Amino acid sequence: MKKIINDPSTVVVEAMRGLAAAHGDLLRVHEDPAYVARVDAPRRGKVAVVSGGGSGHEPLHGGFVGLGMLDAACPGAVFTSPTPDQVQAAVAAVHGGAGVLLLVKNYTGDVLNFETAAELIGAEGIDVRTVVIDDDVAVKDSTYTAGRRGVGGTVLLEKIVGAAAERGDDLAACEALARRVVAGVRSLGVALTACTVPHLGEPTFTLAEDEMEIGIGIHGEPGRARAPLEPADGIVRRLVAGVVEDLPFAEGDRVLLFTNSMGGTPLVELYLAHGIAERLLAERGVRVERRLVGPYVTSLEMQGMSVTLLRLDDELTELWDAPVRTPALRWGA
Amino acid sequence: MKKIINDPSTVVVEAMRGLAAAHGDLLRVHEDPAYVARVDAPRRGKVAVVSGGGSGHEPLHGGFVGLGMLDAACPGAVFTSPTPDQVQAAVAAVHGGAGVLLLVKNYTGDVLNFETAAELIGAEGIDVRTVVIDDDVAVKDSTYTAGRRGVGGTVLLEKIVGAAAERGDDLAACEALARRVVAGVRSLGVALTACTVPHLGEPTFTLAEDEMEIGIGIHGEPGRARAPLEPADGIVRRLVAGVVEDLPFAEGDRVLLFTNSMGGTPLVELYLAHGIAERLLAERGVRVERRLVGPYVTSLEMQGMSVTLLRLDDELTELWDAPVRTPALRWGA
Amino acid sequence: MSVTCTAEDLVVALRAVSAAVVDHGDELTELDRAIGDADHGENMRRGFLAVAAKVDSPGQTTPAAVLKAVGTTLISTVGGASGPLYGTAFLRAATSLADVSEVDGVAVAAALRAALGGVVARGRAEVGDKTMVDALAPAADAAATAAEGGGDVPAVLAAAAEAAERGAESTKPLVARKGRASYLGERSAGHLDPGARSTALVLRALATAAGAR
Amino acid sequence: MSVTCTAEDLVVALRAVSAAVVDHGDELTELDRAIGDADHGENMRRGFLAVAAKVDSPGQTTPAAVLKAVGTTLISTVGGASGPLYGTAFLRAATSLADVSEVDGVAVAAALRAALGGVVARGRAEVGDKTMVDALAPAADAAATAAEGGGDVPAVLAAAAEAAERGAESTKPLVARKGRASYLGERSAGHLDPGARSTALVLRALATAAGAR
Ligand SMILES: Nc1ncnc2c1ncn2[C@@H]1O[C@H](COP(=O)(O)OP(=O)(O)O)[C@@H](O)[C@H]1O
Ligand SMILES: Nc1ncnc2c1ncn2[C@@H]1O[C@H](COP(=O)(O)OP(=O)(O)O)[C@@H](O)[C@H]1O
Ligand SMILES: [Mg+2]
Ligand SMILES: [Mg+2]
Ligand SMILES: [Mg+2]
Ligand SMILES: [Mg+2]
Repeated sequence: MKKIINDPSTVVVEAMRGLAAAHGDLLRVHEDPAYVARVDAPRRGKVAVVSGGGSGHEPLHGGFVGLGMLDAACPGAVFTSPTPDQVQAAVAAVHGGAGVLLLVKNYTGDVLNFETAAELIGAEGIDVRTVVIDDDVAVKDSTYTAGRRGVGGTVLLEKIVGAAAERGDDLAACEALARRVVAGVRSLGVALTACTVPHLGEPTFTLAEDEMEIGIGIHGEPGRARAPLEPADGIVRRLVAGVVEDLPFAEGDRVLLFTNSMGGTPLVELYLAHGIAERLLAERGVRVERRLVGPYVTSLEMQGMSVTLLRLDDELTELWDAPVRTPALRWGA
Repeated sequence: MKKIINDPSTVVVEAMRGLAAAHGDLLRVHEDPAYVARVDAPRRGKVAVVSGGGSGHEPLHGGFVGLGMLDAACPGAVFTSPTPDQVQAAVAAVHGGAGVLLLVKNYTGDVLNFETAAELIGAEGIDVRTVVIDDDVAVKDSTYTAGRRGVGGTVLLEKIVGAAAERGDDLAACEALARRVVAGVRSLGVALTACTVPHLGEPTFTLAEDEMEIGIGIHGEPGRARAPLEPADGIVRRLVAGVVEDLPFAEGDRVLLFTNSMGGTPLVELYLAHGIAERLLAERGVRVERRLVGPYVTSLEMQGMSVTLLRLDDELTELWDAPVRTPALRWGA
Repeated sequence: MSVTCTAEDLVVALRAVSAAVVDHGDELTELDRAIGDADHGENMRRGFLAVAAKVDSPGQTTPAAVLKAVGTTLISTVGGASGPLYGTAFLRAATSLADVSEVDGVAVAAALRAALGGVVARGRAEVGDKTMVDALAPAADAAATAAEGGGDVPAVLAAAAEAAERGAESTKPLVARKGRASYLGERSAGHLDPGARSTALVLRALATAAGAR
Repeated sequence: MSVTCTAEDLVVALRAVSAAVVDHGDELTELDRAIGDADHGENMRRGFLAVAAKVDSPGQTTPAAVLKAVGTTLISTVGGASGPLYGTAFLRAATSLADVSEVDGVAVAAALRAALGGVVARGRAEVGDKTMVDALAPAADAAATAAEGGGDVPAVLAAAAEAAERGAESTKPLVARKGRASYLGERSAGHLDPGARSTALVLRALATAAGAR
């Protein structure tokens, strides 16, 4: 294992210190329990938007704390959901009297820990709602399984709901909006290489030199199928087809296209892939009106990418365009 | 080799198409000869700031085209400097009558190609100046060698000079400023793994599982020393010491600290390293007043990082803070 | 521990559980690596080291109080799917013991039943879904049978541990329907479920500690 | 080609050079990988494929015009250190030939001397710095000697090629002082310089083409 770390068990807290040092104008961090909070929170009368999840997916979630996005983020151990007391402490630090919206990626651990947290927070008399995102089309959805995973769409959800909370939408409106985003967003990813969790010290799975894993999860969970590595055209075609045909996105739909790197894929490849995705969507008559390209929901050093599509309407577009000022996403402010 | 590409020989142009698709509001691209230009260039009366270099270091340079930074960037083949006619065409597309400043990283190829370009541009009657950046302390500087390489400091140079040009500084002022930045910026990098150039298809060098290369160049050129892999504290201590002691940066100096990922190092490790760098600089009494953390000058998927320090004064700080709106760097606009 | 079990006995036993979890951490992580995300051993290790530290600080005078401290500690340190599930299991077990100062075989069986109830309430898994329920459910059944037959604490725990071990083994051919392993579909078959394995480990360590007294 | 050389002869020879560069691309890249950035073969391949395409389109009627087209094509397609250096070499060679329609051994030797002058003017390398100069300088010297002795074009080019090959070999033990390899310091010793090797290749292909007529 080759990593710039001191000790697997202190990676998260040390990274939080670096985050705080780098972005003291935007956020502050609390170490035990661990959370990242907007520097100017609590904001009276504003719905507090809080998320979190295992570490190793940076900039998700701590990199999205700030104006117009998250009020707080709770980082768990690497690839391990945070504990309820982290969420409870984060909410205590940022809630401004207008209620709390928890945005949770659909993994058993995340759901259970946030559920427990919500019970504890609710017991304190705070109005708390939870919206679970499950945008990964790779997983068969069924009541007999853990359901679809939350992946790339999470960034779009956090941005849009964060903008709504910032402009003063109340808790019910923020919750309804979040459900609307979840209903209209779909993702599919591919891995070319595995990643290495610090405490394990070796890759969580292996892919042969000529293989890729379509439908990879962001913790290196396997996906739909292992297939021979293809040229970019073929890879992106599979991702776009999987996403478009799931919702489905139809000709004339206005969308946001998010081309995400899993971390280890260089930007030159990612832009190349983005160009292909734009072309394929144009061929299908899907109208790309907004885009995001970069490593925003990663799996440590994993090489790979994902494609996320979100159906846009005027309101979602306006909220996407609204000012945001966080370590990883910043415009208009 | 595992890459999301179609054909090694079309990587750069395909990536440019993706860049244009993603950021049509900021820039436009021209394919043959290849350059990326600010969408609203030429701007009458504004000094045109133009840079370029081999591809594979993204977001450098194309990701820094836009308001308050570069007017144009010329991407060469992967790790190969661009040709003079690219620079000439880019300048023709963006110069606004107030002269052109070429910002060139100090590599023989870049220097020679930009030199040739400058001759051609000058012959057209355009006032053109060239500033070469050579901030890499890993290389012994001597008139008998190719001299120090241009690495991480390039981003700071492009941002600060771009801001000066944007506010209307004339060519002489921009050139003088650029020389001041070059005089006050130093960098040192480390690689944990090698990167793979598409047309080669295998890593350009090999590092054992317990080795790192201190003083790595951004094309995977070897550096000062190959050493056993150390914990993050030791790695960052070497980088900070190398940079601080070179200029040297002294107690009380105000600096910008730029903690850069070579591409394959996850953000969680990079922030961890950044936190250590901040601590070490505080111990030395060096005052970090601005910071940049992220993968901005990369070497494809190479795992590793670099530390860059720039000595700040009020003017440089103001220019750093000035609005910038590019694909990779954006604030205040 | 003897035929019954005091708070003090339980603390001793929990130290043994903690040691067992630490010892088997790599094994659990390896199992989770095959069909999950390779953190179960690390999660359990972190949680049960915190448990050992917690029960070392005096103050819990009833078995229920000890179990409650274990549950809250696990919930606040483990994370992941296993944190709330193990935490709830211990909290429910605590509740079922009320405030008696010594528990017998029947109470242990009831506590295991309550623990199972908590896990199912939170995780909604059934036997056969390839989760810790596949170890805990047969353990609760075996404990009940042993307690009905007059078994004391060591006997009840021994029966539970053995059933849990068999239950854990039984997960090998199963296709996971809950938790992270379910993403694998058919590919999850052929591997033990890490949570079922850790459940068996915990019960075995408790049984051994009880039998050793 | 014969004892002298026309524009047409030169075009034929340049096709052979292009083929040789393409053939040896991997070898050049491998050399550059050891002490550089693994692109010299690719750079040369890209450049000389463009050269082959360029000289295929008619229009250059003098050897100088052909060489000028080669130089500008290399400059606009190669990039890297080698692009401007090779480009300048061909441009200077073109200038030295003026507008004669046929060149002899003396003119070839003068063109090589001019080419060397261009490379040194641009790159400021001396013999012994482990660059293409280590091949081109002895080639120019050998060509001059051969031409003074009355050698025709094939003879002059053969002498130049042989000297360039020896010059390229001579770079192996050297420590690089120019170009990317200089970053390696002592570690650059023990490897051939890729640009010196490609210079020898180009001259050998020219000599072979000249001798074949
Ligand atoms: N819904 C569920 N019900 C019961 N047990 C579950 C459920 N989901 C997961 N588990 C158990 O949790 C174990 C995984 O725990 P762990 O690896 O610590 O958490 P995570 O899956 O979040 O990484 C599984 O092996 C399984 O036994
Ligand atoms: N200053 C110089 N003078 C002469 N030749 C040089 C100089 N610098 C580099 N070269 C030649 O260029 C070759 C490398 O070319 P190439 O790999 O195509 O470009 P780059 O080094 O930019 O990647 C070296 O092997 C060397 O022969
Ligand atoms: Mg986990
Ligand atoms: Mg090169
Ligand atoms: Mg797990
Ligand atoms: Mg090279």
